[in-house]
Amino acid sequence: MDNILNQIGIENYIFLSILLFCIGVFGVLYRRNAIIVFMSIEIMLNAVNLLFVAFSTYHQDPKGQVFVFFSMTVAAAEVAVGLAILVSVFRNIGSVDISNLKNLKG
Amino acid sequence: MNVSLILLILLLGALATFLSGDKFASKVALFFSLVALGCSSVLVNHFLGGVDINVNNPWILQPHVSFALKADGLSLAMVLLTVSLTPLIILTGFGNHFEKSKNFYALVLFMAFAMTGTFLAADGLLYYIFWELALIPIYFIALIWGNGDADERKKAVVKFFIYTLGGSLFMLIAFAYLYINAGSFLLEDLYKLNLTATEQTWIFFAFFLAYAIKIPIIPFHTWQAKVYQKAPTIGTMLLSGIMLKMGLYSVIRWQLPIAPLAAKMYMPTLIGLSIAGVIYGSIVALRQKDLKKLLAYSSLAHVGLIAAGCYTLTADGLSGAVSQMIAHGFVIVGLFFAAEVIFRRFGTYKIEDLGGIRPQASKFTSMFMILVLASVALPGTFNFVGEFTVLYSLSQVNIWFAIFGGTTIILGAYYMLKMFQNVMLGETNTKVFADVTINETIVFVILIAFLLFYGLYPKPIVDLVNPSITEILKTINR
Amino acid sequence: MITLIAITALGVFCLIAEIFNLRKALVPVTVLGLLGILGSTLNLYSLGELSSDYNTMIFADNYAKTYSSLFILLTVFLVAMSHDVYKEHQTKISDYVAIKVFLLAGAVAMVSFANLSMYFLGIETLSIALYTLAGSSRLDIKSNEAGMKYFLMGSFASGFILFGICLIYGTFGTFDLKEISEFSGALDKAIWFSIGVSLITIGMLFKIAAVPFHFWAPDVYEGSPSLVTATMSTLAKVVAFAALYKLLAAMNLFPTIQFQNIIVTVSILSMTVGNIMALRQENVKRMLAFSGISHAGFMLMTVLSIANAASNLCYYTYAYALAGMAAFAVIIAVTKNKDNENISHFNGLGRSNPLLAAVLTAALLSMAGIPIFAGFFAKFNLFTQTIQAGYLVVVIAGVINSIISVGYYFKLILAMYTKETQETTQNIPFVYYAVGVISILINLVIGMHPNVITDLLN
Amino acid sequence: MDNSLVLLLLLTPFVGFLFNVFLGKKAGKGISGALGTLAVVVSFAMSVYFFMQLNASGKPIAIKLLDWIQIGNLKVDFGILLDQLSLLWLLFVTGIGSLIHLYSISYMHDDENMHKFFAYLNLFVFFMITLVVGSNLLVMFIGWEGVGLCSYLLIGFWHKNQEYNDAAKKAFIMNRIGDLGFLIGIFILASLFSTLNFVEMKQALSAGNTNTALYSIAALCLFIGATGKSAQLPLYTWLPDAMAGPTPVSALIHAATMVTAGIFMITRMNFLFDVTPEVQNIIAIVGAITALVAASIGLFQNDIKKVLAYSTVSQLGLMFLALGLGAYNVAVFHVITHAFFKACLFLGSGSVIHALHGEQDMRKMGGLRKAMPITFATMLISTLAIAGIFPFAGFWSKDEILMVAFEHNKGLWIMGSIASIMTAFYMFRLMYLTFFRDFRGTEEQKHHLHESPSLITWPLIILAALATFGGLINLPGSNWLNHFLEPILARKHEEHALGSQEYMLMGIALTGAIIGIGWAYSKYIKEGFVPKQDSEIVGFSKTIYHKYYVDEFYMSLILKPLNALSNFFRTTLEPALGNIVYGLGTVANGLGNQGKKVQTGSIGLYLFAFVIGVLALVSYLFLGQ
Repeated sequence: MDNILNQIGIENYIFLSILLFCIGVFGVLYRRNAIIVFMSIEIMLNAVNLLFVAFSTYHQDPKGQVFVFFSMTVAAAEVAVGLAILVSVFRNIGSVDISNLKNLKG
Repeated sequence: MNVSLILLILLLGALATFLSGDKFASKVALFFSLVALGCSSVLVNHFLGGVDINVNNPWILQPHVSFALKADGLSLAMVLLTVSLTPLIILTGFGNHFEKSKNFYALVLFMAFAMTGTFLAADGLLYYIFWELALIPIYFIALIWGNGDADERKKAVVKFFIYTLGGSLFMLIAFAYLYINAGSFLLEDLYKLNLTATEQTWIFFAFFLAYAIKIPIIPFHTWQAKVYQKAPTIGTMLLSGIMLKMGLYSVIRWQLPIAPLAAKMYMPTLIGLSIAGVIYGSIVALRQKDLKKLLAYSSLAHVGLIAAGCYTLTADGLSGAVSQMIAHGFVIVGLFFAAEVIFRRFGTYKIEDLGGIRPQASKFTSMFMILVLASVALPGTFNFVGEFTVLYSLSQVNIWFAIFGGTTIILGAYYMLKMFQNVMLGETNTKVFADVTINETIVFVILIAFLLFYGLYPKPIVDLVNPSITEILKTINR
Repeated sequence: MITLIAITALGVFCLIAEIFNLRKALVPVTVLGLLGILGSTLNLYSLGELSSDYNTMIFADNYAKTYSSLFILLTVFLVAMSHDVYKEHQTKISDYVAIKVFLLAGAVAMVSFANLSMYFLGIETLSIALYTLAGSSRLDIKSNEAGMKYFLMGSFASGFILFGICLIYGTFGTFDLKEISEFSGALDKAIWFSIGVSLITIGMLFKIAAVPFHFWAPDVYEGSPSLVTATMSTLAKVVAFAALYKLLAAMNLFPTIQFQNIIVTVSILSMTVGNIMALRQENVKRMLAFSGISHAGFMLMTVLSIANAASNLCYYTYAYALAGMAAFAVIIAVTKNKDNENISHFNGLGRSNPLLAAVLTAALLSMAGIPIFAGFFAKFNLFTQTIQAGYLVVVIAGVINSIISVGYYFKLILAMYTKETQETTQNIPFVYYAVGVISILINLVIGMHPNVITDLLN
Repeated sequence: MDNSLVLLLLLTPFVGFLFNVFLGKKAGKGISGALGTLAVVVSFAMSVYFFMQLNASGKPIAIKLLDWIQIGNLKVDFGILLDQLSLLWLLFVTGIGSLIHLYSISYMHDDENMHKFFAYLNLFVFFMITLVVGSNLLVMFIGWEGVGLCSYLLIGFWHKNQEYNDAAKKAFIMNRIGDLGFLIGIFILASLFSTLNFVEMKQALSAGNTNTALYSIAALCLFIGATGKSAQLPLYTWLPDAMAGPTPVSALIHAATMVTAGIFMITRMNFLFDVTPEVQNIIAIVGAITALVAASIGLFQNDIKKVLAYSTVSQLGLMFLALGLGAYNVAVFHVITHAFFKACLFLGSGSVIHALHGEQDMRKMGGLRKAMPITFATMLISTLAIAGIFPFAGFWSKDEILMVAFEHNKGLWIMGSIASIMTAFYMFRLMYLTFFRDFRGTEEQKHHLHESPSLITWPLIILAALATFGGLINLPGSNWLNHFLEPILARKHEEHALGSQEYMLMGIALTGAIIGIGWAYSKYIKEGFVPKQDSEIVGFSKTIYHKYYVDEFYMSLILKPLNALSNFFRTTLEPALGNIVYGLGTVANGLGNQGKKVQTGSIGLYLFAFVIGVLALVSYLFLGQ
């Protein structure tokens, strides 16, 4: 493990994560379908998870990996709540397009 | 026995009035205000006898704020002004019917409480708190019990509130700055501060903004006329009789001694501005069509002169300003009451609808006339003593100040007599004007007696005030 | 620590109570339980017990205790009002109450964390609970929309926070706050660390609704059920701020000039945008949302003198939260059966219900910073401290904003006292009076004796 | 003893005032008038008593009643100074005052507010006494303003008529313009001397003569005060309008007493004016011009009281001429004789007006000689006196003024002489139009023509007698008045030996007067000329008839711009200033409205803003490094 990191360099992991994170961000910004937005957020979180694992290896420290479990749990809970809200939105307005949600403004 | 007793009485009075129910509210309020007056007189006696009546208790440790009340001659004079006008003002309300009068009179007493506190506070933050507290009751008094169109009234009152609050917030910053430098809000500690001229200038103008709006000095006066017009007359009396003296008092007590270098530097400008207010107020008053607005502008002119006296930084100017503050307090309350007496009978403040009252009400005419004459500072009234002293002090600074300031005696006579002529004289009015009632007479007579007595024998007031003014001047010239 | 465990236990109890059909007793018992926890938390002061360290996850210092007390107090009020608010949803009341209690657990975790993972868990517990609550009015489109917006943006922000935590971890290899604090005290820090802190800060700026991360707040506040809005506006905002302050204080990042400039800019922007936007709002909740944005700007001033502003911030949060709670108690009471929360519903309240009107007036005066209410000292201390730190510009902006803010606070007061009501008076349950009056009384007491609060921290 | 008697002298009229104000209505007209008169008579008696005492002892009486104002080291008290000057003034103020009070009992008998009339008159006497006996400038100023107030009250006595009220207001305000000058003068003197007491100032001035420039300014300011009160150019226009008041008021206040206050004050302050010759020159010139201008306006007036009013202004101008030339005693002499004959003239005209039920236009009079013989006789005597016919009082005093003028400046003498000729002309014009030829009024008036009751005629007779013999107090040769006034004058007045030059001047003056009379006789008796209606007057005489349009001039130069300015301030500037404050609010509200458009409700936008915020923040923080 140590080797791999040394060979590739921690910076590259960071850049990869940032890249993934940015893809997620763009997904959130660009897409209007709520489900896809959820997925994009998941990509953001998972990008971070990846980085956690990389850092964990880099520092030879298990806490980072433990944190990933926390983070995954939390993400799961979040998505559960999010989907629940989405369902009730869908029931009420019959669409999952977030650009329809413009009643509250001004 | 110390001065906090007055505050306590007024606060308790407000509470008792609130609890007493609408029927007895006015009487309870009157009772408490009279008790406060009695208490103040006793305290003044103690003070003159050399008894220590000051209070200084620690209040907040962080920031270091004390519940410090200091009663010197100047403060006591202003307190006396407040507590002697309050019962009169309450008495004037006996002829009116106020809805929810318990709230109304409780607010009046509460306002008296806050104003008394302002005059007594010797700790910057305490002073500021009282200063702001005084604003809230008058806001509600004007808003709820005011007259005229509700929307316009609202606009005027809210403007007044925001405007004055805005000004005071800058004063608050100044206090914050002073606190950082002095580590205390106590007046004596602030007096001891050695600030650079630049710092003083900033602080001076932060204070000035607060006071210029409150007093008001042009061009910060735009809230005044409308609010005076729209507020119920009791509110107008409180505002013009006492509250605007808070600003003038504060100039003497806080602004000048804390930032004396700046005061000296900007003295001519400030006097000029104040005197411009005198002339401007007088000229605007000339063509007013509303009685209360006219009186408001007359008040603008008079306080301009007082402010000019304050900014001369001379013993004469300050002492004259204080005399004039007291005199103006009494006379303007009387004049507004006269307006109210007319309003009770004719239901209007419009000058063009009035006239021809004199043949129907000779008692009222005489008393109104005396008040008008006092307001134009006829010798023999207390106003003359004040105005003469102020003008004299101005002439010591620069004779032109006295000449331009002195135009008030011409213009003042012009608009006041014109108003009197249009309101009172002329062919008998077709509407019936009943002469003053007993209650109304009592108020007028007390006011007039006061003005005439101290006009001929101002010594007690001057002797009370002068030592503290000397002290303050020492601080200014430190 | 006992606080956190007790709160969680209480939350579990709420859920169980539903199973055993103890709905009637639910609210009283929860309130009593919370009061008991409050007592024990306060008791910790007298014991002088500083820390109970669970593998350095939790560090219950005075900071944590003081804020925890406030949170518990606020939750007591919220739970107390729940009973009446959810009267028509009897079957779900335990869920709602339980979520609030769990939310409190998250809040307590956010101020007593000693480890970034605890912090993350706290913030997520709080957020997820709030998402749920925001969307809790299932059939109401506005509530759905609010929940959706809050959820999307909230989890988006969570991503940034997580990234920030990750970068900090990557720099120092630890989540422990104490260690991070020590490491970050060193002169040369990796840029990743700074970026990490910035990202966390951004996430928290989102939570406190500071400009330009504030857009969600008005919409979500307006759409959510009023009680939830009350939670967000009082509890959630204060929690986020306490956590942000604690983090930044630990991170030793502050001395850089750029960072200060950012804070100054965000602070001034938040105050100004919040106040100016609030001026033209007709919906009271929306107005208070913008007012909350401007208060966030004020509170950000404490960050400028982070070394010694803890007590000022704490005082400000107490003042703000209590005034907000009182205001919301009145708002909930008045707009209970109405479609919206327009100002017009408050017309003539001064006549029809003087007590509620007085409470609301007092609350607004406190928010506007009029003495003797706590809001005055809060602002004053803030100003003093900030001038001392040398940021006169911010203070002047603050003053100007205070002036503007009076404009809209007084709009509501004017409506209460000068407009005629068209609506018939309704019976208002005692609990709203109680919550409003008690909050305002506490506000007044700490306004007259600020040291009650500031001493708690020292 | 003296103290209480002085107080008696001072306060009796005030007591009379209080009585009439509070009880006058209940007491009824008779008692009200009688007590009002009695109050003044008591003061007169006291004045006589003190006058005797002073004559015997030669020592002035100075009393300090109580402290009043203390400003720094300037202490002002209520002090009373009874010296030659004040006693002289007191004598004729209270003396003529008593007569006029007496006269008013009958004259005002039909007025429902008679008690008020007496109250005001008493108050006036009180203030006039205060003015005269004050031992310092500020006490004098109390009286000075007080008499102005009473003048205001009495001019506007018939307050239902707004024109009268306008006149009253005008009088007060014109006076106040002067008062400002007076005050400024007081300020300068106070800062120079640290005292306002006359005796102390005099001593201080004689001790050191350092700052002449300031003295001059102070003297000039005091003179401005005097021009207001004594109706000199440019502030004289209020006096003719003041004739709106009841005729006894015109007699007492606007002829005999109050308007001479300026002369009194300057005489009081003679020590100051003596060291400021340039101010004296101004006074003399102003006085001469006033005399001339007012006399010329008098030529064309048709209102009987207006003629008298302009004649008063003109005579006051002559007095100022004398003051300006340093001949204070001469001015005082003329004040006294003028008080006698002018009071008589006014009261006489009042008697005429009374008989004609309020008619004041001379074009509607005529032929009253037979119906009102006593009035006619007394008025004729007074007219002869004012015209300067030997041996009536006016001859002596006016002649002295002209003599002094001749000595100093021939130009001034010519102006004074022309004014005198004009005076003789218009006064006899008045007499001819009023008393000679045929009655030109209505038939009904003609029926009711009658001589006035004795309460009116007796004062007339007494005054006429005084107008005849008043000259005795300062006949050339005996010069009693000059000697009497010597102690109060700083500079000694040189005696006129009656030489040929003096006799020649007397002759010229007398001739001039006779020319004036003859001119009037030929025009109004021989030709029977009656002045034209207002609309028919054209040319230069129209200008003069309209008083050179001075009122209109003031109106358009000062009053109208002032009012326009006021209107501008009220309607434009005030709202504009207010709108600046409102404007800030409007701007904030407008921004709020714009801001609402940004808050579109779109999550996409919100997220976009979020990301932009992040980018901005991060790039600011880290890209620079």
